[in-house]
Amino acid sequence: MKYIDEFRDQTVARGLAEAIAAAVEPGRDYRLMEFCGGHTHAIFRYGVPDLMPANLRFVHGPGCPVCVLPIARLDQAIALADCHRVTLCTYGDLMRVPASGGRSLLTAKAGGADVRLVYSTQDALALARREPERQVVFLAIGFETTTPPTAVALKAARAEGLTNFSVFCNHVLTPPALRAILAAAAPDAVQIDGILGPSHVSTVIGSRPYAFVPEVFGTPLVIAGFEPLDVMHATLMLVHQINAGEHRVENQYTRAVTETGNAKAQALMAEVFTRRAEFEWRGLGWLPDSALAIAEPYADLDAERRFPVEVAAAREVKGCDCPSILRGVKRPTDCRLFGTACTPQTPLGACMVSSEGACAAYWSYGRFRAAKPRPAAGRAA
Amino acid sequence: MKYIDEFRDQTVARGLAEAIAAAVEPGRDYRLMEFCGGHTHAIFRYGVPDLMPANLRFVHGPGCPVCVLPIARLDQAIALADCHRVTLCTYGDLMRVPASGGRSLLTAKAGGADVRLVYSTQDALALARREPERQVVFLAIGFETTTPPTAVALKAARAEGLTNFSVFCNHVLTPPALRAILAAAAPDAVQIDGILGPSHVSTVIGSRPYAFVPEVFGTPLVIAGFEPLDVMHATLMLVHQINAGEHRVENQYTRAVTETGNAKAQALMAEVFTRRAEFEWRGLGWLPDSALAIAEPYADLDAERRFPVEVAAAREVKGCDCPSILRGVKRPTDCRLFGTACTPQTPLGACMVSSEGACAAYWSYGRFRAAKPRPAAGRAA
Amino acid sequence: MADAMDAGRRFSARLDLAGGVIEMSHGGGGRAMAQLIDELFCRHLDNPLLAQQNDQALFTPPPGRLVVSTDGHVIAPLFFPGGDIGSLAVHGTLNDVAMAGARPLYLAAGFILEEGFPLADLERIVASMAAAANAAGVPVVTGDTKVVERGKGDGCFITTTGIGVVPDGVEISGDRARPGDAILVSGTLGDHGVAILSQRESLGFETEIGSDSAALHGLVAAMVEAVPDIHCLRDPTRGGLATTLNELARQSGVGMQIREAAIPIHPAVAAACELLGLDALYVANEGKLVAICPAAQAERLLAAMRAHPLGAAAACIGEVVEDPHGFVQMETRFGGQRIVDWLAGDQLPRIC
Amino acid sequence: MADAMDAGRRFSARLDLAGGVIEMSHGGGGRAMAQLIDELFCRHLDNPLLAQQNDQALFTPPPGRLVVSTDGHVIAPLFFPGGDIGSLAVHGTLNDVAMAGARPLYLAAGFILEEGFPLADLERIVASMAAAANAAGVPVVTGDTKVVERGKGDGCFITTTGIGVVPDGVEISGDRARPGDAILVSGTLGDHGVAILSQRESLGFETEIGSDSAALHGLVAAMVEAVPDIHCLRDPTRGGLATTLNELARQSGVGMQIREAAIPIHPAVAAACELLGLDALYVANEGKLVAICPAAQAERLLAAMRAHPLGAAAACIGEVVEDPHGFVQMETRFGGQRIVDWLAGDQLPRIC
Amino acid sequence: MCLAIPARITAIDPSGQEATVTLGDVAKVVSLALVDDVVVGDYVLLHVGYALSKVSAEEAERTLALMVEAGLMEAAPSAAEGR
Amino acid sequence: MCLAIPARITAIDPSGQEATVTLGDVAKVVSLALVDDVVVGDYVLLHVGYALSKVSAEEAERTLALMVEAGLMEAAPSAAEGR
Ligand code: SF4
Ligand code: SF4
Ligand SMILES: [Mg+2]
Ligand SMILES: [Mg+2]
Ligand SMILES: [Mg+2]
Ligand SMILES: [Mg+2]
Ligand SMILES: [Mg+2]
Ligand SMILES: [Mg+2]
Ligand SMILES: [Mg+2]
Ligand SMILES: [Mg+2]
Ligand SMILES: [Mg+2]
Ligand SMILES: [Mg+2]
Repeated sequence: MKYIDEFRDQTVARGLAEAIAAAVEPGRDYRLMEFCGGHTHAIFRYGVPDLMPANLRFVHGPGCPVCVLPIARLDQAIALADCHRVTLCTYGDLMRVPASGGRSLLTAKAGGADVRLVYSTQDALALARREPERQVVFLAIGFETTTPPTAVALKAARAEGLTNFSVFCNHVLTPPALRAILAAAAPDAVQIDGILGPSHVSTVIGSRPYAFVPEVFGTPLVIAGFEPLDVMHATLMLVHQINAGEHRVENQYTRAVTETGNAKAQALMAEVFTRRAEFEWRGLGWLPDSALAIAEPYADLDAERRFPVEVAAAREVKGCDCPSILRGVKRPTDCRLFGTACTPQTPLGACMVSSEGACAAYWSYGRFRAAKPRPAAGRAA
Repeated sequence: MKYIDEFRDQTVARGLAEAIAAAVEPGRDYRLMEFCGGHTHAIFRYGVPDLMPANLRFVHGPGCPVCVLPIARLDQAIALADCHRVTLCTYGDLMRVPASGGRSLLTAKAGGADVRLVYSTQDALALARREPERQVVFLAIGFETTTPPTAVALKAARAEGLTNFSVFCNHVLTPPALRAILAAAAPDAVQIDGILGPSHVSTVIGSRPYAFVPEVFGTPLVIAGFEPLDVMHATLMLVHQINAGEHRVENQYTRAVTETGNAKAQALMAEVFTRRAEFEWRGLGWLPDSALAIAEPYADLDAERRFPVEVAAAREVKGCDCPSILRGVKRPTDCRLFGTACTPQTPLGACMVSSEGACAAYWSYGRFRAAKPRPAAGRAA
Repeated sequence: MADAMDAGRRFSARLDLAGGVIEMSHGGGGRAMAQLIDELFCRHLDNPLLAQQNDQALFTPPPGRLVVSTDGHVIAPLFFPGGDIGSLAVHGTLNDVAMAGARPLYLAAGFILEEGFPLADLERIVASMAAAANAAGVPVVTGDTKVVERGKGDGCFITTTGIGVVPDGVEISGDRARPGDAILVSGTLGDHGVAILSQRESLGFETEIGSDSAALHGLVAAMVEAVPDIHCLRDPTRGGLATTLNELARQSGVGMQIREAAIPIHPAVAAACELLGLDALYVANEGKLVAICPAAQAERLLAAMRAHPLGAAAACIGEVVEDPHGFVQMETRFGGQRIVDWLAGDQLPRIC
Repeated sequence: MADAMDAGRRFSARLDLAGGVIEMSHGGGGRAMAQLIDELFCRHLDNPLLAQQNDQALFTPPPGRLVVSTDGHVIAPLFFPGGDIGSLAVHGTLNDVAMAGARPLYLAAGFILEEGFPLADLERIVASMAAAANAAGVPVVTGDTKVVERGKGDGCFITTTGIGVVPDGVEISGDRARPGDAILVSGTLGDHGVAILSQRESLGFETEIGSDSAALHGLVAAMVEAVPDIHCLRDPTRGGLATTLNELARQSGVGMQIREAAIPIHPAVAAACELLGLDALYVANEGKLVAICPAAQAERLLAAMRAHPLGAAAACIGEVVEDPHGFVQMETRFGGQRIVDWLAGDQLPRIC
Repeated sequence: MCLAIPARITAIDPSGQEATVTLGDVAKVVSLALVDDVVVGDYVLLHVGYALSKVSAEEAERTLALMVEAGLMEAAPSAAEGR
Repeated sequence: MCLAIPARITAIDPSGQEATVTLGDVAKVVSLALVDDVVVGDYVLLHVGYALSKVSAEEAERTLALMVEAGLMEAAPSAAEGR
């Protein structure tokens, strides 16, 4: 597969691993935060840590939209399906996420709610057209990558005059989260030496919005693709910046990311959405200007207004270290629930619910590292 | 079971059989029409013909409401369920009756129509209360026995203000059918020497409405219960009248039938229903004043008005001898489709569709009589 | 923490058997399914062959001819007076095995579960299945679980398959009825069907009748020992006695003549049938059998049946006759004669 | 007319196989059911044991140990590239029997049909089942049919049970994997699951991949002849290779180390998995097996597999290792190391 | 269709609108909307969930007696001997 | 969640709103609502049924070359020998 296989090549990986090993300065620690869950997933799935020198480690960031969706919003979605008997459409990633009271979209579905998995906002629209007697609500989540497709669906519903389609909007924005992580004060502060910047989010927003990272916080950032070679290549670029004491925004993922991003997608988002004053992020709390709501001209397609629901305040599971993990302060294995009460089958916290969450990726792909001594050289045979 | 077992007693039956055998005059034929399907069923199920002398035979009448429902009405009911997506409730007897195009309520249900079997009009009402989002239509059929329960349901629906309940009314009246049989001119005329009059119908209407039978047609009539001893007892009473050249209305079923019947039930029917100018009877054609429609004050609960449907004219199966059988002119075995193309599993005509139809009763219980010599004495060992 | 790292030996949280429901993942082949099998199926049905946890059970059969039989169970409601789908799935298949005169050896069970089905109900069913299998001395040695989306099933379907061994000298088959043979039944007819119907809210009647659901292989063993030359055995389940007799008449190319007065029917069953306009001869049984044997052996067989608790009300109800038409005829209690025909349509839906 | 009077030997009108649908009466035990069995099931699946028309099949097994296995099949859609639920129900169960190293002897089949299911579809399924059984040389000797109301099923479910005989000297079981043993697979992985997914309209992708659904007992016979000391055999169906290896590791109390680069995966399967975000190691197969044998026999076994048409793409993908944690680990194609864990949740619903 | 079964009233609902009847050991709730003046112990004809009319015990006795009498009185002498 | 896959455009719907893309041998119809000026032969990033952006062939080549070069240039001598 073109543009995929080349970026998973073992020989090139070995070369990059050797280059990184050669580049890192002994006695210095390199703590690189990969912002995106896509990076986290790639790192574990391909076993990238095994190819890294001992003094370089990846710190997992909050860039998994499933992980950061607050429980209360999920409770609200379930209440929508339960109380208003709507057909709730959403991406598969969200199905198993635990809501309050041991529920999830999956248990709601098993209990009789009409919850359907879709692969595209187009499917949700098609469903609304096909079953005009049902109210179809698209439960929208995601960063700037997934937001434009929601905008397209809203515009189409408006153009077609579909009266049984609406969107429950939970879209969030990447830069504010990045800012929150970097701005956190002690004891929540973690030393981040460099950042692997978002991959597909950046195809939409471009590289420019990250300028504040080096400018305000003095931290280097390299936008990196999601293939494992991209991660390694960007890692090497960060090591070079760190060694040189520089802090710039660099773009490793030039084959898809430009400085200004996708203007058409940006225009769509600007038309259909508006910024919320603040929004809750699971693990990060309430962040200002960090999420989108449906703009006034589309208010009638806003499921929050069409189907008002009241939900009780939600509580995080006691003992879950997600807030610290999402800030990079702790590792999954630091949590005493990890692998005992909390596993991908019975997730308790945000980081275990999605395969892109740090705890889940660590559990599913990497927990052998804690269970037995790490292979000697940290390199492939 | 009191009032049941006593009327099925074999010893008493033997006595009555002997009394009938002794009473019949040799060389004279006794052709007794049992009007009701309930009689037909009892006669075959208990093997009554085996207990009768050779010169007495039962002629099966049109008194099976399932048999006489015209195909077009059934087509209309199916169209109701199909086109208006209503929930059609009806008694189990109707489910297998063949409509046009090889369809039936059962195949309509198998094909996705919402057809439900109920045991009482109360069940249909309960369904309408339980599922307010569905339009529940009770497909009402039957003689004066089954009509009062429909009247009760209509009154209840009105009293409760149920807006999702209505009735598709096919109730028919016994006396006009009786009159039609007796009034038929040659070649459709059959010599009937006496009539076993309706059992449970008469508990409602009383014995008085049959006065025209002896008065106008000179035919004796004995109202008979549905238990086999009742049939035999009434048979003996008819033989006595015939022998004496008398023609009166007698009441064998005095334990449940009075001269005036059930006044409360009659009043209910008079309030809720009105007579149709004419109505089609399968096998008998259009008979004047022979059926009920829903009266004006209840017009809004009339499914025929609420859900108008158009159906094509229905055709009877070619070769089916039902019209002659329902008039008593032919016997089931005279039909060349009997047992070949037409069986209870694949009924083609009215008389095969209900277990109370003459062809079905004959097929299911009695066809051994045509297949092998009749037992010598015609009596139980 | 090392324990927590184990790949699969234990599960982080036990199944929520009290409040949990079946989810699609319980049939997905992953950890949720492994847990369901471990904590529910294997725990209740525990036996060495099942514990092999292979996709098949291995055993060495005793010498002789074997029989195999399979039956799906789709009864509604799942729980009823006298049993549930779990015990029924054991009895229903054991009986089909036993009707060859065989001693049942092993059972296999395939579950098809509907998303949303309460785990508490499933556990009750599996526990009942285990109790029935234990009582019968026939272990469930292998199984399978599938989950279908809500609305694509009806809670729980169970298909069981049984294997048994036939004693030497026993030759029981539906085509062996011969004119002159006696027709026996092991007890009252129609109990199961009426018990199920009494649970249908829409019918709205109450009775003390429970299902007769029972494993008949013990009775069959006693019968075969007393009269090895039994010609036919069959359990009159769906379609009742009438259907079974018609099947046997068809297979053997004979007629049957039975006497209504000789057929044992519980008064409450007779009453329920009157009420509903049903004929008890067509109503299902799950713990009764029909036996056909040479007339000369009938008394001996009847005595053996009556000596067994499950055959205490056994009766001889008629005889096989020559009849090119293959009619099953009955002398009515009233003294007349009628056919007891095949059922047209279905008298009672979903009773087994 | 005398013919018309027959009690049950023929039916007044043939089943309408072109336009008819399943009605409740087809499961009611009456004449409609007898007709369905005669004119559809028996006609296609014709064999002497089934023709006995008893509720069980009687046979004399060859000497030796037997295995029994049962599997429900609830696949949606019922017809898919490379097969249908009928052929799948044969292959799926034959393979579970074969995975004991056994030669399959007989099949039993239980159908659960939904009211309204087209008879034409049912006939297509039964014909396909018959063809698969014939090709495999394993007759369907007994069966059962139940009908559930519309909305209580999903067209057609089939539970099949297979019986087979294990050659002397063969001891194959999931608990026999030992550190040092070689792990082999018989061909490309994930074909079945991807073929099924390509039929889901909602996924909207097209591929030429068909299901690999096949009966593997011929391949197994060749393997057992070449290497009688095979330790484990299993068909990686639901949950795919990953699940099978985790099961075997758990049963045997060992770990596994496999090499991603050695695992055969068809490029179109790899592409579909990329597109859908799936991992091919968790995708179902219906014509593949995993074999574990002593390292010294691995070359010999691999040669025997490759000599068989169903094992042409066989490969050795890793080895059993000692590991108290029971991990299945994989050296990635990329050069790193990862766990191949149990599936959490279900990756693909209703694929078998 | 016109099936109706005699059943005994064992309890009447306080509303007077419903009664419990038994047939053998089988109990069922039925509507009394079509009959007046029934009391516990009465037999009624039960039809599609409704009590359709009362069953007169005296008339039942009388009918049975007539039937028996007919058999005794009217049977031919030869047949009577056969009994 | 942000999964996106490079796929090749093999056909564009006359409306210009949809295209067929292939990945390996797998074909899929995707929406073009978020991209302008794509032609058959272009590679696009496919995300939840939408083409999200074009993939630049030149940039991909350049990046790969940089990666390979980095491995060759910067690896420690000992490691390089090991290759
Ligand atoms: S292991 Fe579970 S509980 Fe612990 S931090 Fe991760 S998600 Fe939270
Ligand atoms: S046998 Fe069938 S076709 Fe012939 S008269 Fe009777 S119902 Fe009509
Ligand atoms: Mg069976
Ligand atoms: Mg059975
Ligand atoms: Mg049986
Ligand atoms: Mg299985
Ligand atoms: Mg259901
Ligand atoms: Mg199996
Ligand atoms: Mg299988
Ligand atoms: Mg298997
Ligand atoms: Mg069966
Ligand atoms: Mg369905």
